[in-house]
Formats: sequence, C-alpha cells, structure tokens
Amino acid sequence: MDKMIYMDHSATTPVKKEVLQEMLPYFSEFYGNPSSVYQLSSKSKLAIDKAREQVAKGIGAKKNEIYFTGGGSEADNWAIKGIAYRHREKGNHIITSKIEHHAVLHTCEYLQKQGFEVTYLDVDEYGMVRLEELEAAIKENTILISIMFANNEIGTIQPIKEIGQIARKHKVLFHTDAVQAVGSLRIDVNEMNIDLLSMSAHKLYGPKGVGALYIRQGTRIDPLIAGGAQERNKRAGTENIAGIVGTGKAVELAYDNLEENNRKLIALRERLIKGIQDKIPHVRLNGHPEKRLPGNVNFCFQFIEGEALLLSLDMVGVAGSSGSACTSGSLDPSHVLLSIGLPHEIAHGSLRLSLGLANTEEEVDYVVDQLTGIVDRLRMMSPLYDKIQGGI
Amino acid sequence: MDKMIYMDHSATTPVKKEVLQEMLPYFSEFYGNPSSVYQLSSKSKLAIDKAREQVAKGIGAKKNEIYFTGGGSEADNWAIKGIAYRHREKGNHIITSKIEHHAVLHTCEYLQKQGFEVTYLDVDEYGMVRLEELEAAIKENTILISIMFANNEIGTIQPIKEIGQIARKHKVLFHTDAVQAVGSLRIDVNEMNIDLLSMSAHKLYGPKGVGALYIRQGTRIDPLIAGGAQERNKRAGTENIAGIVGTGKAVELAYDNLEENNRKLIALRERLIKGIQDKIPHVRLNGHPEKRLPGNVNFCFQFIEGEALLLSLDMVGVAGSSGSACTSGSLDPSHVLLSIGLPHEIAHGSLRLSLGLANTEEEVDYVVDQLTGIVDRLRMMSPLYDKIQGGI
Amino acid sequence: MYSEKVMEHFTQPRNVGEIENADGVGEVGNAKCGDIMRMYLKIDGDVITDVKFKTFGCGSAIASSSMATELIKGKTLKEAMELTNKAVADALDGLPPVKMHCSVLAEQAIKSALVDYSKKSGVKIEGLEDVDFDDEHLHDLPENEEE
Amino acid sequence: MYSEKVMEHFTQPRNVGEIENADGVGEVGNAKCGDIMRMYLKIDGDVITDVKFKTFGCGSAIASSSMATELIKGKTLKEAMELTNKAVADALDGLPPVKMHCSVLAEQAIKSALVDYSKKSGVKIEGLEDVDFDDEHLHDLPENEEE
Ligand SMILES: Cc1ncc(COP(=O)(O)O)c(C=O)c1O
Ligand SMILES: Cc1ncc(COP(=O)(O)O)c(C=O)c1O
Repeated sequence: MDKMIYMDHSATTPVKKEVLQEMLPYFSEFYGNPSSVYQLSSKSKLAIDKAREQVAKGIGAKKNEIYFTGGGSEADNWAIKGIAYRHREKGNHIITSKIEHHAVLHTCEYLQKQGFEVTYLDVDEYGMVRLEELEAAIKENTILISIMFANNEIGTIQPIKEIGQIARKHKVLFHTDAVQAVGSLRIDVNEMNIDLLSMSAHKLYGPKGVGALYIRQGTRIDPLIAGGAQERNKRAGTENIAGIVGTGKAVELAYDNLEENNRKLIALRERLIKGIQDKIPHVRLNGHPEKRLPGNVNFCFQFIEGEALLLSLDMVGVAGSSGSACTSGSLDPSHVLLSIGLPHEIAHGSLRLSLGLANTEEEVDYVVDQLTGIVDRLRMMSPLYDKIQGGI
Repeated sequence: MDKMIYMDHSATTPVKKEVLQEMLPYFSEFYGNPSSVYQLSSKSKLAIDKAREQVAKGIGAKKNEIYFTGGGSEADNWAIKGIAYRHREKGNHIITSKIEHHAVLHTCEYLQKQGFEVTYLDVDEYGMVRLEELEAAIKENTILISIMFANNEIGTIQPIKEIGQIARKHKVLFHTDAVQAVGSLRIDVNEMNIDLLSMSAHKLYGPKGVGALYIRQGTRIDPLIAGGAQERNKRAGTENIAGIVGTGKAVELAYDNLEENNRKLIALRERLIKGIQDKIPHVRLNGHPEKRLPGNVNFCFQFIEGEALLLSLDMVGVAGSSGSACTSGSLDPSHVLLSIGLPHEIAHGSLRLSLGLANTEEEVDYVVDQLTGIVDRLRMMSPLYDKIQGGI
Repeated sequence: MYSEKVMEHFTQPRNVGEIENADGVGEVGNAKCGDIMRMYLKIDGDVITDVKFKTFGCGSAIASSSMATELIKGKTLKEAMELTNKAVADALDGLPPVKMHCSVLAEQAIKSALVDYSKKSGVKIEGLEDVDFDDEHLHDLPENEEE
Repeated sequence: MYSEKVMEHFTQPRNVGEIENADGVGEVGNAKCGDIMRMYLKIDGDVITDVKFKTFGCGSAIASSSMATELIKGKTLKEAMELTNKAVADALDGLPPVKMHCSVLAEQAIKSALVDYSKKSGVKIEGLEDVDFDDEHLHDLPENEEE
C-alpha cells in the first residue's frame, strides 16, 4: 500500500471538502469584522449566526447558549475556571475524574494552587466513573462536577445522563468535556442535564483552533478572555469567522449522517478488534467493550513499547498513537491507562487506532496483518518476552 | 463607484492571496496533529516551526520566545493575568493607560476585583502617555506595566522604547499590546526593552482567530489555557496549523515591504486628512499629527453623530468606523476619545478611516467628496448645527 | 441590522426642518448621550396641520423622527397623544433592541412639543401631566443575560 | 523527529539476540520506565569478540543498543570502557534532547555487562567502580525554560 492509512482520528481529522468549501469565502472576500456597521459585516454576522444555529441544533441547545472559542482546551479552561472564580463565594470544591483530558486535569490542579479543593474520582477497570462514588463525593461546598463525555484514549463513554441527574439533584453545576463525543454520539444537553459542554471542531472534520462552549442559559460564569463585546460579552476577540463557519458545517454534517457513519465505524472497529485478538497473543483491549466511541480501538501489546510500535507502523504507512511515556513527553505512561489499573510496563505497550470515515475493511485487514509482524519482531527483541517464552 | 471602498483596516483586513495559498494545504492534506509520531505530523511541526521563525524575525525576537494564541485578545489576557497571578507574591500593582484596548482594560478591571491594584495613566490631548507620570506611578509592589504600542482608534504611537527603559530601570515587566503595530511599524523587542508583546494576525492580512504572545526568555508566567504540552507547555490546545502558517507568512510579507507600503499609506493618509480639512468646516483631527499609524485617519465632525455618518458612507460604498456610543454598544462614546479630552457630544461625531494597501488616491478623493455631502446633509438636520449657524 | 423601512426614512427623511412661529416646539435627549430631537408643530384647532423635526443622532433616531412626524401629520391632538413608541417602531418594521430608545425619544419629542403648545395656548391636553421626559435610563445595554 | 541513522538502526538493528554462555551479561533500566536493555558479551582475552542485545523500549532505545553493540564489537575492554553515551548519540547523527537518556542506557548496559564479566572472571577493569546505574533521573522532561 502506497497511500497512508490514517487511524488517528481521535488526535485530529482532515477538514472535509464541503466544510473547507463553506469556509473559503470568509478569508479574503467576506472578511468584514462582524462588529462593524457596514454591509460587508452583515455577511459575517449572518454566517456566525447560522453556525451557532447548526452547533446548537447538534446538541439540542438554544442558539444563544453557544459561545465560540479558540478550541477544546480553551472551552475546558473557561468552563472550569469561569465557574470556579464566579461561584467561589458559594463554595470551592470541584469534582472530576482521574481520566480527564489534561485540559481539565491541569486546570483543576492550577485551581488547587489557588485554594480550590478538587476530588479526582477513581474509575473502574473499563474507565467508568462509579455513580455512588460521585454522589458520595458531593459536599456542601461543591460548585462543579466535570466529567468527560467519552475518553479520548480508551473510548469509554460515561453515564452522562445519570451524572447529570445527580448533579441536578444536588444543585451542582455539571460540565462535560465532550470534545471526543460531539459529532460521534447523540447528545441532548437538556435530557442529559448538562450545564456546560466543551467541543472542538478539528475532531469532527472541522478546522483546528476553533471550538465552542455550551453554557446553559442563566448560568453565571466569569470570562476567560475579557475585552470586546463579542459572543454576547462573554468571550472577547474578533471572531474567527471562517473557523466558526467550518465548525457549524462540520457539526451539521456529522449529525446529518450520524447513524449511518456509526454503523460503518462500529463494523470496522469490531473487525479490527477481532483481527488483533485472533492473530496476536498477549494483548489486552482497553476501555469498555460496548460503551465505547464508534471508532476507538485501544490495545496493550505485552512486552513491547508503544513508540517503537508506532514508528514501525509509520514505516508501513499506518498512523496511530500510543499512551506510552515516550510519546506523551512525560516520565509516566498515560494517566488514563494507569487509572484503569494497568501496571506501568503494560501501559507502555499501548496502541490506539482511531477509525474515521475514510477507512476501509481492506485497510483494517492490512493493519492487522502488518501489526502481527511488527509485534512479533519487537517481541523477539524484547528481554521481557524472552523471560515469558523461557518460562522464567 | 460600484465596488466597495474598504477603509476599516484597523478593524480587520482581508487575508492576502499569498497568505491563504500557504494556508490551504494544512486543512485537508497536511492535517496531522504535530504532537504525533508519524511522518504526516512532521509536516505540521515543520510548518509551525517556520511560522515561529517568521514571526520572531519580524519583531527581533528568538524563535522560542513566540507563543501562538487564539488571537490578540487572548494574548492580552494571557500576558496580564499570567504575569499578575504568577508574580502576586512579589506585588499586586499594575500600571496601564486609559486608552488601552478593552482586552487590556477589562482584564485589568477583572484583576482589580481579585484584589489587584491598577493605575490607569492619563494621556495628553494627542493620546500620549507622559513618561514622568509613568515613572512616578511605579511603586515597590508594581509588577507590570502594560502600554499599547499604537492606539487602534486614533493611531497614536507611544514612546515604547522610553517606556521600556523606565520599566527596565525599575525592574518591572513591560507588556505592550502591539496588535495595531505589528506589520505596520518596525519593532525590536530587545532594543525597546519589551518583555511581552501581543499581536493578532487578522490586522495584517492574516487570518482571524490566531495571534501570538512574545514572552522574553526567562520570564515566569502562568498559562491562561492549561492542558496538553503544546507551545512548550505554556499554551495548551491542538495547534491551529493553517492559522499559524498564515500568521507567519503575513508577518513576513508585512516586514518585507514595510517601508514601501508605509510610504504609500502615509501619502494616502495625508491626502485624506488634507482633503477633509480643506473641504469640511468644524472638524478636528484626533490623535498625534505625526506619531500615528501610517493608515490611520480619525476626525470628529461637529454637530453630527457617527453612526449616521457610517450608514451614509455605507450607502455610497465606503466602509469606516466610529467611536460613537451607537456603534460601541455602550452608553458612552469611545473611552479613547474621552481620554484625550473630547466632550461627549464631539466624541459621538467621530469617524475613523483606516487605510490599507489596496486603497488608491482616487478612492481617497471619492471619499472626501462623498463625505462633504454627507456631513452637510446631516448637519442640515441637526439642531446643534442650527444653533451654531443661528449664532445661538 | 436595520429594516429597509428604517434605511429609507434615514436616507430620505420626511419633514426635516423648522417651522417659523410654530405653535409648539419640543426638544428631548441631550448631546452627551448622542441624541437630540426637536419637533415643531403647527396646530389648527384640534388638528396638527404641519410638523417638522431636527435631529442629532444615529440612523434610527433620524428614521424614528421622520416616521413619528408622518404618523401625526394631519391627526388630532388626541391621536397624537395616543402615539406610542411601539407604534413608531412597528411602522418602521421594527428596530434592533438596543435602538428602541430612539422610538421612545420620538414619542417624547412629540409630547414635549404638545406640552409647549399647551403652555403657550392654554389648551389643556389630557394625559400630558404623566409624561416623564427623563431619557438617561432609556438606553439599553447590549444583551447580557446573567446580571 | 529521528535522524535517518536512528531509523536505520531501529528498523535493521545489528546484533539482536542472545549469546549462550556469555562471558558477561548486563541489564539496565526497568519496565516501569519503559526501557530495559540487556547486553551479552563474548570476551577473548582483552577483546570483545561478540556482543548481542535485547531491548524493550522506544525506537531510539533500540537504535542506541544497536549502535552501541556495533561500536564495541571487536574492541578491547579499555576501548569499551571509554565509550560514552555522547559517542553513541553522535554515531546516530544525534538524538532528540528528550531521548538522550537512551544513549546513556546503552552506555550503562555495556558497563553493567563488563561488571558481570569482571565478577565472573576475576578480571579487574579500570574505572568500573565509579559507574552509577541509577536510571530514574536520566529522563529529561519536555522543555520548560522557566523552572
Ligand atoms: C489594540 C488592540 N488590541 C487588541 C485587539 C484584539 O485583537 P483580537 O480581536 O484579534 O482578539 C485589537 C483588535 O480588535 C486591537 O486593536
Ligand atoms: C477529551 C479531549 N478534551 C480536550 C481536548 C483539547 O482540544 P483541543 O486540542 O482542540 O484544544 C482534546 C483533544 O486534544 C480531547 O480529546
């Protein structure tokens, strides 16, 4: 195979042709600043308005509850810091989980330095938050629960509706990092009692550097980026019109074809999982077997290290990712893999293949095939495998 | 004239053809997440690296001192909050001016609520900060001076080098909001003793929703957006590669042709200023007559209101802006115009025409012509003009 | 932003000007806030036979003045008293929320001119006592749901 | 990210495997940190006649092992003792800063095998006493200039 097989859609996705097409006029033609009075600007205003409507529709929100941001990380930071600072008088306790994205975890750690108290909930072996533990963690001074919708590494989908119910019952605000879920899963912020929800366009075939925060009407929150009156005084900065237009279109396309896309992705996912399990010994599927993102496959391959695996895959044209320390730029392997109870040496051997709309059965079979050889080769080099083989 | 005459380049600019051209491959072709291991990602990494170099070169900085952001407002918020929170132990006093952009002013006001102390310096009739006042305002607990490089409304350029010297002398960090200056004026962060500098791509023919903060090496600063390890652990979020590439290219182009462009812009500016002064009575040029942005023209037309002026200009195909309350979405006219000592009723009648590379002498003459008629018509309707004419 | 009707009345305002020896003249608003409206009425018995205005203000202030003068021209004093700001805005096919105060100003300018007429002529006009000419609080701030 | 040399030694590593009845065997690193290197030496008098390795680790760990074995094969014990991690990295046309610890590991694996040889054979090797096999602090954190 000569062309690249891209199986890292959870890291980012290419911008869809239709999405880019909608964006293009807003760079050099309809470039007016929406805050201006003249006619050129009304084009920008209308475009943003339409995108806001598209995004709102995707998650069952009202148009005026969508605030565009510079990405998923900004949305997470804003939601958590914005609520924390604004509601400090009411309380200073935040509940989150140990498997959140760093945009949530590092924000919470930052707030701890500023005097906030944070509970990091454990998860079970599949990466599920336990509802009883969540409810038991709520205290008088709890102001926010932040639990991700679906995990970016192992794909596990949380019981968001139930978490929302618990939050509502205790009158605590509920934020969910839905960066991996928007465009992949049906979401209804009302049915699910979600008060704040983060999303990022580049995970759903939209452009990078733009995202949105859903904020339930009436929710009091401090701005993260103060300044001009954009986004109804809540998020300053000249609007990234092309990016916003792309976000709207991407969300619309994703939800227009969700069931069909997901049927296809789940079939590919199961084929890939089965292929690996059938062909390669000493593997472990990470994440929940059913409650997982349609395109997510995550395995640990014992006795070998993930970066070596990725490099080898890259040599044969396959793009994936790993929770190994060598790829995370830190000393430890992925906090998510450790939180589901994996020992370090196993976690180092993880591989995530996240499928997308362009992947095919043929590609899946090719990847299984290549992987079999690669894993074998790396194991033959590994002193750990050696010990197992030798019965030591 | 049938085509629009755009004279609102200080609000935003169209993306240049060459800039968009460089950006395009990074949407759907070289879309790899730079944090990944495979080859596709190295394209993204290299592209960001090149852009960082281009931006750094533009302002005389080192490559590793440039941090990309989601725009100018984010850069301003980050610089000020990041320094304030990080250096709180050293002191809680910030000095800024009364004519800063809202991204700076509202951030400072926000910090005041959090226990910081802020001095807002007055400016003279031209909008200049007085150096003695600045120096006198520095106290034991001063941690940051934030003075904009050039004003977005009246175009006045501050004595940045001298401010930098004062800051250095007193060992206080110096941030400058150079959103209007980058790509319009020569900048050297070392010669000018600048420690932090904000910029925004869409003001210099780059894309919207992307900007950068220059942070002098060794400066300790808290992140505004925490999360992944992007931007050397200082600004989280998957990189807006296309936007960053566009920023780099836009800065490069601007500085490659700066002197030539500015000669042209200044000639147009002086023609426009002279035309208005010659043809229309009861006008006042706002801002410094010489120390002003090459493309900035700002007048007050007595007895009439700015929004009516803008609408009338729009009817004849001219796009401008005003500091009138009616266009700022607040009760009061521009804080900048009030700070240079204009009474409210005069400030309401302001018009900013900011010239760009595509404007021509012919367009300038047309605008002067149209403006003469429009101002006359509105004055004939105005009860204030009436009083003047009638000698009351 | 504005309806076509607003733009039409802004670009071709009706009844601009002054009336010499007007029977009633009213002025509301102030330059500090960016809008002043002055209305001139010519009154014959019970009927407003002519009306003119001068306005310093934004597009919708000028359009509101124009529309308001049109709506009361040839009408009785009672009918003029019944003109609401909403009627002015509706006749303009609506105004943006932040601009509604312009229509309020137009209503007040008429009432202020009627007060002047009433004072000068001694004719009592029902309802005029209750009019509040304080403009300062009429401006709407941009939408900000939370506070 | 990696030089061509690194990729070449990663994809076609030299001297992979074990030596039965090796004269010296050393193992450094630990699975927890994600890299283990084991080196086997065959020694004849003063000369390393054969060397093999097994490595659990990332691409640069495998490439460093491969290069290190190449650099000491056929060399004297003294020459092997003089091999620095920098020499390994240089021979690979450089390693990214965060990967320099891999070359350190390779140097240590050799020294550890020499220690084993020294113990088993009773042959004293100069300089071995000073070697520090603590690996934990070798990993570099991503650049963060300020702290
Ligand atoms: C001086 C100044 N600072 C900051 C900004 C904010 O930049 P942005 O709109 O890109 O966030 C602007 C423009 O809006 C500006 O003119
Ligand atoms: C679950 C999750 N949250 C947040 C983010 C951050 O989004 P972005 O990189 O767009 O800032 C990501 C992806 O990077 C993610 O997967």
